[in-house]
Amino acid sequence: MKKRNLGFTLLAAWLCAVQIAADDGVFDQYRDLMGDDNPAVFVIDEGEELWFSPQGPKSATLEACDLGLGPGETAGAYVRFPRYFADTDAVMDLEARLVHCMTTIQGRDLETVTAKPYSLRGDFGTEIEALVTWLAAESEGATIAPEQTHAAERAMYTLGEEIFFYRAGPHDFSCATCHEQSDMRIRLQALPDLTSHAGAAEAWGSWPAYRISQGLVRTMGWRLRDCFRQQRWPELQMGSEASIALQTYMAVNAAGGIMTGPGLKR
Amino acid sequence: MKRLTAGITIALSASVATWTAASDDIEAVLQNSFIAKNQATMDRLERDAVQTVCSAPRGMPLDNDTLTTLREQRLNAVALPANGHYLGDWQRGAEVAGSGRGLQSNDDPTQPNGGNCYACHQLAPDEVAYGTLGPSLMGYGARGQSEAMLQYTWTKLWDTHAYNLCSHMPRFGAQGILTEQQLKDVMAYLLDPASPVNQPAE
Amino acid sequence: MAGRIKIRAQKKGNVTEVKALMRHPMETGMRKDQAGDPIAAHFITEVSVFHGDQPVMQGHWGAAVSANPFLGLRFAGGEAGDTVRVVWTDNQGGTGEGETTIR
Amino acid sequence: MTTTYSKGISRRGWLRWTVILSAAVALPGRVWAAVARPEAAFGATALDEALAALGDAPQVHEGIQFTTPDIAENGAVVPIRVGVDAEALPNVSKVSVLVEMNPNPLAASFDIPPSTEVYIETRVKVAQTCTLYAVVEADGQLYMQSRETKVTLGGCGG
Repeated sequence: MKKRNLGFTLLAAWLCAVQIAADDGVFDQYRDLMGDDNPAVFVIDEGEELWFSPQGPKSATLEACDLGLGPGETAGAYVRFPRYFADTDAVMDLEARLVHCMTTIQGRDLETVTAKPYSLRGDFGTEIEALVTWLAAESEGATIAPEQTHAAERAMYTLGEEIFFYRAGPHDFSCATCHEQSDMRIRLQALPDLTSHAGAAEAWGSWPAYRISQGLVRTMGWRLRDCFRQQRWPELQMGSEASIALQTYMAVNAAGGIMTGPGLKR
Repeated sequence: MKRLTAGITIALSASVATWTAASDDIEAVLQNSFIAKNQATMDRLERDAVQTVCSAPRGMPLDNDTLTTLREQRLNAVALPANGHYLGDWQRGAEVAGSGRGLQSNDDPTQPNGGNCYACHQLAPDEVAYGTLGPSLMGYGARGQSEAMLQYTWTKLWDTHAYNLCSHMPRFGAQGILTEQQLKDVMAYLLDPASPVNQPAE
Repeated sequence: MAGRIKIRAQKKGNVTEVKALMRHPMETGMRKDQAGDPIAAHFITEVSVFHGDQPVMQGHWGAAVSANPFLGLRFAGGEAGDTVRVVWTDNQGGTGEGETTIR
Repeated sequence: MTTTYSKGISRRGWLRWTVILSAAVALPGRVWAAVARPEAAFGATALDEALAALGDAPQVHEGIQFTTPDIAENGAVVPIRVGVDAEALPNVSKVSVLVEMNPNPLAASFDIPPSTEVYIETRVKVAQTCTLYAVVEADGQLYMQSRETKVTLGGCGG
């Protein structure tokens, strides 16, 4: 229990700011009434407990998990993702790295831990969602600084950019369809321009987020999957190359911005 | 329309080859990163000519001849209404304009698709939940119902690339998103003087 | 993971302002899951707030209260260090309890 | 302040309620529901029916401050506030919140002892654009305020 700084969690939890994109102000009154009470506070606690809970055939906690800053180093780890790991010889996002730790350190079955990474309707949170939320809180206020030193990390950025503009499916949608211009809305929701530093920083820094409409915290991995559902594409897989490439593209565009999440969104 | 296309052409010159080179790799990556789910099958990741050309990242070069040729092909492929009648029922058109369902992996394929016009366009003045990705179409009916206007509007809905190559708008007719009858209903929603789109704002 | 409550109680002049956030799905019983099967109704039905041993409010809730419910209220009196406690029960027999001290 | 107790819920009645409520902590659920939950009103599927189950027809009263957003970003969570000016409308012992078009219009009901200010904040689901009602009971009479909240379609629609 060496890193259980519950005091911090409680404080950070209550201070979790409302992070909703600017629009024409139609929802200002709504958001004022909502205040700053973000149910993500519960998920942060749950994630922290899961990190320190022995699980799997090896009955191990995740304290030996190396998120890039050394085993068990959680503070500030989130903002360095996606990054290259020599032990897997791959660029990984946080979700993929957590899965790696669960299978190697805890000895858990890969198919089981990846079977349902994101909550479905009627679920009340998954292990991945909780861990990512706590780890994001462990980087709250930190500067977004994804690694771009290894050639594989730079190649991921280029690949991510290309996927970002790739138009496909019956509606010809790409990520860029909605996210390459500033000050645009879909219905009443503001759309961040993810090709710009400001837009990418605002978006990357405010996920994971508690989604009011779903009563759940969602991760960036889920956000991408659900964007592709609405793009009428097949289903994006957690930890896949395309998912990590797009996250690299966003995180690098966001570099220098501040990690403000876990956020509170529609 | 000519003005728009010319703008693109000036901004993007030279060859298409520089950015399509990596496409073999990207397709393999996508095949390994996505899985088919219900009606959202893997073949949806394969691009046709329009999608390939329009996947150029901003500022990437596009060939002038390619643009012109492709735009002409799209224009020639537009299917005008079989019976020559363009206008259906604006009330049904309103439903199509407001619905964003259809063709997603979680949508019931037996139910009609929506056009989701409001996601991107302002239309009726009393609907506040409209997007701004496309231009406002409020009062569109003021443009009249000449044959040229009917044909222009139909073509825009059927295949936006016939006029404005690489527009963000879906090809509602050419890709089979909406039926001919649904397109006529949306036409009426846009052009019928009785439609909410053409009522004065309060 | 249900059952948890986060509570803040702050003295403002002559009143104590309480804000409580509860961990609960508040399922209406009218939704269907991904497979199309109905999701059972699961919601807090009764919630009580105490200042020390004294009840300062009892709420009766239906399924229309939002998921992870929020409750704010004010009561007269209360001193820094006094205990404020929130207790709930739901329609499936679940319970939750949390307390804090007034600051 | 002792006069407060002489109106509304009698002091003795309130103390008895206290005892029952305290006992309920040890024995949750059953006791509470049996004591005070307005079951008939919760079961009502139409606004009129729910209001009738709460008591006689409520009168509009300006002493009730009912705040809801004019336009909600999401119907799943609509923040509301009910406050009552104790000078204009004293002895309020109960506050109920109803959502006209919900399958069961009564969303929540609160019993409030005399020492508690009549001020409630919570968040409710609103199925579609409609009128929300705050109904309070004082000295056995019902009073109300209403507000319309528009629920918008979010994001990419669907």
